Amino acid sequence: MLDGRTTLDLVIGFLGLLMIFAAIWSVLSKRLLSSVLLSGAVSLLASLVFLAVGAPDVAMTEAAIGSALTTMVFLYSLSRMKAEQDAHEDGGAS
Amino acid sequence: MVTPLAIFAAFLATGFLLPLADKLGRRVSATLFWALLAGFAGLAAYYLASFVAAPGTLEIYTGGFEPPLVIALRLGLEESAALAAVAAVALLAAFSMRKALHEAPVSGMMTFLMLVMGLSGLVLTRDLFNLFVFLEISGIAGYALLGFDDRRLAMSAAFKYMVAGGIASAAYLVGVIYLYRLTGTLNLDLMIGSAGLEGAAGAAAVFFVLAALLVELKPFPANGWAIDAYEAANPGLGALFSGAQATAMLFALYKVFPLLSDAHLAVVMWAGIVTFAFSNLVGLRQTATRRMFGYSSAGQVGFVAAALAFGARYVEGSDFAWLVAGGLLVNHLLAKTGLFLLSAAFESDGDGSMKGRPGTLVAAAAGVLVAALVGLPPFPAFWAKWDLVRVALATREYAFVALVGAGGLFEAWYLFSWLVRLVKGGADETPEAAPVPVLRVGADGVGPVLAALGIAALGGLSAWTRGFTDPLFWAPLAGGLLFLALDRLPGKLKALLATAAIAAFGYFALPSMSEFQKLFALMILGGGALHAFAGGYLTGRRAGHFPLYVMTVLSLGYALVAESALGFFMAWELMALGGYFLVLQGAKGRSASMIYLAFSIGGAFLMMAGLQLGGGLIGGAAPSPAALALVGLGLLAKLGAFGLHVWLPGAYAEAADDFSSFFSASLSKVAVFALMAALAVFGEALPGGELAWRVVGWVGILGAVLGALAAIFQEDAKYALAFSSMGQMGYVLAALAMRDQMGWTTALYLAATHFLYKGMMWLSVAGASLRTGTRTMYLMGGLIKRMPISFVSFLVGIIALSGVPPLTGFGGKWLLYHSLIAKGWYFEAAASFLASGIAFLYLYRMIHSIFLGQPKDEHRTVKEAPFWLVLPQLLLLVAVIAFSVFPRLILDPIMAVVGARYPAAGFAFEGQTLVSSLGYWNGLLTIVVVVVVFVLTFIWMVMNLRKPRLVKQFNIVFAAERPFRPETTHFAFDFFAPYRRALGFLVRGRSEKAWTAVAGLATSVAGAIRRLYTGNGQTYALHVVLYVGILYLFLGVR
Amino acid sequence: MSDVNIVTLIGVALLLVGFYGALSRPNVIKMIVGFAIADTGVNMIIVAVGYLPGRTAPILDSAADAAGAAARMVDPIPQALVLTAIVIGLAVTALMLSFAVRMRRSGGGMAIDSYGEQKW
Amino acid sequence: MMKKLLLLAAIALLAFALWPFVRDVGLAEPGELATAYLERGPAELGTANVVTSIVVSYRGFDTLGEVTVLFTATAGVGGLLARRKSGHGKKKAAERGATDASEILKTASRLLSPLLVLFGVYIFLHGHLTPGGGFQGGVVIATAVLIGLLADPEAGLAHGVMHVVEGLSGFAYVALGAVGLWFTGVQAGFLDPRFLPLGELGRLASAGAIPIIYSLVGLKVGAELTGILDAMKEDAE
Amino acid sequence: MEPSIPLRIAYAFASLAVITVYGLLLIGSMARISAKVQGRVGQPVWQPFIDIVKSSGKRNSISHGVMFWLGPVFRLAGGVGTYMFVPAVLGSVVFQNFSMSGDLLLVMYFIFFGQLGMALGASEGGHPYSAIGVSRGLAQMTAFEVPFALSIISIAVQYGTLDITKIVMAQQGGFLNWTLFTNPLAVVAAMIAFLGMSGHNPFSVVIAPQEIPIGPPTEYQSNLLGMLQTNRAVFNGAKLVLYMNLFFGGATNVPVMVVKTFLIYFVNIFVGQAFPRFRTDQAIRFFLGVPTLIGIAAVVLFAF
Repeated sequence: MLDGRTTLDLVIGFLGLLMIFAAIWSVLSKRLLSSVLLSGAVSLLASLVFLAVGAPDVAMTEAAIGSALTTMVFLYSLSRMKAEQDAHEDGGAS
Repeated sequence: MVTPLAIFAAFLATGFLLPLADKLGRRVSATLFWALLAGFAGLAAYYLASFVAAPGTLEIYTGGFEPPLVIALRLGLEESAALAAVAAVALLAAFSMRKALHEAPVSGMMTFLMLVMGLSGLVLTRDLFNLFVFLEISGIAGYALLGFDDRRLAMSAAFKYMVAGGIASAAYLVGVIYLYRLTGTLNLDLMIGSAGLEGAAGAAAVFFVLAALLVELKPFPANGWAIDAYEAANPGLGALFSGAQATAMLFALYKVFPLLSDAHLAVVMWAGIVTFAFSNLVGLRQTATRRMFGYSSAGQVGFVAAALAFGARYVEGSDFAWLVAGGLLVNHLLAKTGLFLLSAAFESDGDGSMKGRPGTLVAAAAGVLVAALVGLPPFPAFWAKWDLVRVALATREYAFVALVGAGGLFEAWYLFSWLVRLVKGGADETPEAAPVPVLRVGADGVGPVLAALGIAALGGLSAWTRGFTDPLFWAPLAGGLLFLALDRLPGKLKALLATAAIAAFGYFALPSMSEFQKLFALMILGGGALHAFAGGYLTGRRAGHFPLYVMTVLSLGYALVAESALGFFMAWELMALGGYFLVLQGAKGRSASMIYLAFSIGGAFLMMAGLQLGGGLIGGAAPSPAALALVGLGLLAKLGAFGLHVWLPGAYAEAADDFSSFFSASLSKVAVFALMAALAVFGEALPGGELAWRVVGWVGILGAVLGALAAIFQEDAKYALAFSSMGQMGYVLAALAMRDQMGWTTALYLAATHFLYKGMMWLSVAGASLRTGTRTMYLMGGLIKRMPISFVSFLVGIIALSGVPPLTGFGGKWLLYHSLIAKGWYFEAAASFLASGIAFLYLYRMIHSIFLGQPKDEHRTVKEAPFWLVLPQLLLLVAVIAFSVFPRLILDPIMAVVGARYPAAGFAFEGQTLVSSLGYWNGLLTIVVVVVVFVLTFIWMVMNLRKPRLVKQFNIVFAAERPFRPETTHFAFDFFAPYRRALGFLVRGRSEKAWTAVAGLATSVAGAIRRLYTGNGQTYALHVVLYVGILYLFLGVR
Repeated sequence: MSDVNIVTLIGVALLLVGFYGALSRPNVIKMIVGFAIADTGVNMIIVAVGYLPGRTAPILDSAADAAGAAARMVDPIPQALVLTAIVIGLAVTALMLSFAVRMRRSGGGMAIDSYGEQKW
Repeated sequence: MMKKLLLLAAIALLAFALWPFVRDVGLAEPGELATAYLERGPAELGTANVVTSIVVSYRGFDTLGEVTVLFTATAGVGGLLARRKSGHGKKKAAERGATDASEILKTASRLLSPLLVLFGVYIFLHGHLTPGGGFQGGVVIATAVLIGLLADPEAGLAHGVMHVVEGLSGFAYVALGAVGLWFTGVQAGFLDPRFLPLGELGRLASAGAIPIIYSLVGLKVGAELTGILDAMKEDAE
Repeated sequence: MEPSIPLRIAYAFASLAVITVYGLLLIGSMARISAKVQGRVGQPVWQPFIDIVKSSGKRNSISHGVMFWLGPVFRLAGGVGTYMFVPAVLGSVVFQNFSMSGDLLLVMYFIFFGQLGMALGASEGGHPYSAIGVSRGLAQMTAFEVPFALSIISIAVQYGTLDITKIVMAQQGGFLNWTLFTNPLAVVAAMIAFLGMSGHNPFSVVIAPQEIPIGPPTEYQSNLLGMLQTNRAVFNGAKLVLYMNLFFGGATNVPVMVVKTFLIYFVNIFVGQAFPRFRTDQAIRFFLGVPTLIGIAAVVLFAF
């Protein structure tokens, strides 16, 4: 009875569970870096789900923008934040 | 007709090319920037003009196919009006921000253009997802512009703004996609009425879209982030947010209305009106100007949304939305933009510290803007509020009307306090102490002045479209403007011109007046001309006095002849506004004028509600006790009846001397006229029936007793006269409450005679205080020798007021007691005996302390009061004497007028004797007997008087030591000390304490509510989500 | 109605977790991460509307294939909309992050409540 | 504690609000608008990828708006973060003691980024045929440049070139849209691609002006995202 | 048969002469009686006549200004005027005076005319004590006005008119239907008010005759003082006649009038001897206390 429809649901369900788990972990985690990376993972899994649903365009966009670029922007801003932190410690001008 | 797509093409092309142009030089990009803005404004004006000429709508399809497939735009009359508004505000704001824009990197100008394009997109698009895209464009452009300001404040405010914007757009997306899923299309026009909207999911989908738009409109209490944004933004940007962005967002909300069910509309209505009332309430506690404007903007936008939703729920056809919501919106738009630009020009950084004070023109513009925003005539919001309240009362939305009133009152309070700070400088009570330099603002002043002119023009237009075309209606405004133009002329010349203007108005208005109106016209317009002439008594220019004075008098004149309730109410509020500014001009008029304003606006709102309940038209209203009660309350507030009199002493005393005289002698009479007219129109039944009228009677009598009692203990002459006027008006109110021929004859007679003798007394005190430079009575004294005419006029005044027989006063007392006893109000009669006895006390005290007793050294060389004051006094004196000798001169017209209303002849004339059921009085014979007896005694005295020696001042029989200082021998300070010990406890100012407690309650509640805005961005986001959730609960979707 | 849309469930769950994250953690970056997750959740909901198991992506292989295309393919419109939504989500996140950096640079701490000088 | 409670209440309320969607809106056949797109898209515009036809032509106005959003965001981010340059001196990366890129990364990036750029161009050129399009292509190019930046932080970007590319592609995009408005005989529409021959479905040179528009979008998105990354990276000490 | 104007004036003078002579005699006799009560011999009964002749005969007088002169003129005109408006004897044309020009209210309010004039004249003199005296006098006046007004209202309700002649006519026919018996409460209130009005002890703080001479008459001597003393007689006479008419059945001929007014005045003096002097605020509190309650009772009795 595993006809085409339920398998797709199963796959998506599995991916969905994974995503929700990653999201919750990202929200609850203490370290900034891990939560940023996990949100990237959520986007990646989302693009997989989009692929499963039959939306290749969206999958590509989500993968490229959602996981790659957003995470990069987050990491850059994290490093900028740390830089400000150092600037503050050694009394740098800000 | 140029396709509106040209707007987007032009904006985008310029936007994309701006960085390149900037490479060539800032001048090039700046000119491109200004050219585009001007072009856009021109185009919008062209659209508006063409659609006004040929109404209709223009559907534009992008992408080459028909709507469901592609995105459609629509351009109609409403859209072009919104576009024009956005363009106008953008131009004004850009002009104000020009320095900031030029210094910032080119991306500042780019984002400004994108914001304007985003807003015009919001107005034009008919596709919901496209609406989302433009929502994002204007949002992001707004956040970026806010961020260009280097201060930390701006950064965090922008961040909070983005957080709230993010939540709103998430909600919008969810709503739109499910709307697509349920209705099968994204195009708004095809979506309307589709079956998909009925179910729970449909209602929820519409709700999410609605919630997003509502959050963007900054509803209370979820608008903490918005207030921070307003405070942090450069005022030009603040104007852009509160003017242009609010207009586009409101228009988007209006577009979505057809999708909304009645439950949705109710949510919008209540969310909007709650925002209006509570934002303004919290505004009470604000001192930082831009934060205050933030609250005011949030409140006003909420009000427009509420009006729109109200119209959609209760009124068919779009003209209500167009007239009311449109009126309110354009009013808010221009006024708020002007105020923001003013704050930019005059305040260093919005924390209320002033860079300088505006010149007369800009100050006038500031006054116009604040008055317009508060909804005073003749500006658009006034007419819009009138229609809104009418429909609200017709549909029994009483809570709605109450919130409208409360919000308006709070807003008036803090806006006018700001205006006073702006115009009269920061120093509280002593403007002379720190003369803040008058700032020649030049370019920065242009924005507000333009906005003020625009709003005045629109106000005039909306009045014209409401059918007010007769010249008398426009006379007050024209007069005010004319004298504003003539403000440079010397004071005395303006006084003559003002007298002529008022007389001319009287000449034109008189033929169309009935007997009843003529009587009051004599008091009001006659008094107005008289006091206009007296206005010349000061030297110098008296800047700002005459325009306001002429406007107030002429608006009073129009109030007499107004046919429609709206015309009357407009004149009523105009007169209150003029009175406020005139009291403000007094030396210490600041707090007194604020209290007066609060009572006037509160009373006027009650009256508006009453007039509306009563059917609105003075002519054809059906008798309704509720209407009479409300209108009555408003009038009692203006009359200064006991309990509502707290504003009266301060307002009468602190205004300029000649206006105080007009205020007390003539202006209070219009309340009597209105009360009589209201009784004629709304019938005589009060909700409480006969008992209620008895209570009104007692309110009047109590006012008389306690007014007189308070007057005894005053050291300041003007305060004593003010309390005395309050007392006299108490008698008139009691007489009116009797509602029969005898009562109304008494009321009219008392009102007319009060006008005569109180005018004389005020002007005489004005002369005395002008010459001696002080108003405190015990510092004056012995002026009879230097100012004999003022003394005679004051003497005749007190004889007339106290009711001592030969003069008119006794007629008033006689009529009062006979009507009271005939009516069966015995204890009221006894109380008025006590009151007239007490009146005797303060009259004697005033004439003794000012004119008799010991003259002070510095007053030895004082001259008589200037001719400008003396002539009016003499005229009034002649009138009093004439009416004393021939009482019929004044009683016949009065009894004719009252006879028309109450045919039963309580009083009647037999020859010269006035007869009532209880007794008779022959005025002529009385005065003849008195004069003969007086002359005979005088002759007897002169015969026996041999060689009288005029002794010097201190040659008096004094126990042992010789007095040498006038200060120690002029007994005037705390004149009635024994009386204070006996009855002082009655006038311990309980009503003042009561009303201050009420004000204190309002400010403390405001203080408590504003704790909500903790400054933490996350909390604000939480408020937004909670607000959306709670609204959803109100919707009640299962 | 047993055919509950699994993708919508996931989307709603992500949205709620995202908002919870954004509103609970005082750290500015954590808030923005929360919003990013919420955005992904919303995108998921949008795509979920067009989800129909057993249907292929709306891309034709060749002209001949166009005949019975409508019966075999998934609804293309949500996909077109979500494309724009994702890019807008990136733009908003980028701008928020740059504001966070500038706030940090202007002396504020990492936590949102250190920027509370504007209140009442 | 109070805030926690309120937060949970808010989330619960939101869930309750979303519940009707989850409960009532199940799976359904594509609506008649969707079927219209599926049938008329390839026929009228000659595009194999129906989503692209919607994104570029049917709802082209959205995409134009969307590009503007990105453009405004870039301007915003640039304005906010780039200011630092005019602030005070830019410290050299070395002085800041940033770890130097490892050898592997350098050589791999030298190899990989041209390939990635080529792949990006391929994506937005075939937007109307295969999945993906302007946005996806632009992002790939941006990642290509990103890898280059990661490998060698010193290699400053040619800002001038970038701005010109961005400006011109945007301007060209709008120009094409305007052209669509005035030139075609049939009921013309802004951003209507049919002023070029539709060509045969499935071939590269088909679907009128859609490929050109989409590649312009690709270039612009690529340039803008690079701008954002560059601004972000700009002076990460 | 309305008498012609000159004849009416002649009658007025005659009636005035009668009341003045009677008034002076009344004051003289009262002074004598109170002296007897206090164990003194007291001044001769015609002493007031001597005082007036002496002060009018003074060779020169001093003046502080126009108003100073007009004070006594106002005062005397007030006294005479009050008398003119009260019909002294019912039915007789001579004593009808000019009461047709106004009813009871005119008389009540004309009492103030004299006081006002006197107050102005005195304060023109500049003497602080006169101002203090006026302040006390006016304060006390407002207080005793209340019971007096209440009794007037009670009568007005009882007889349904304020016309003095009608009131007197209503009390004719035996002393049983005098107001004293038909409306005793009103009479009590009025009599207490009369104490305050006449300024005898306990309400004599206004002119405080025993202590230093303060109050309005301080500055006046010579003929001005003479006029004041004349006025004292006429004014008291007028008030007595008024009280007689309102409360004690009026008079149909002069002897009845003389007897009744004498007795009324006697009651006044009799009470005056037995009390120390009230301070002003005590007087005010006193009048607004019990007398006012009595007045209210009088009105309630007839009103409902």
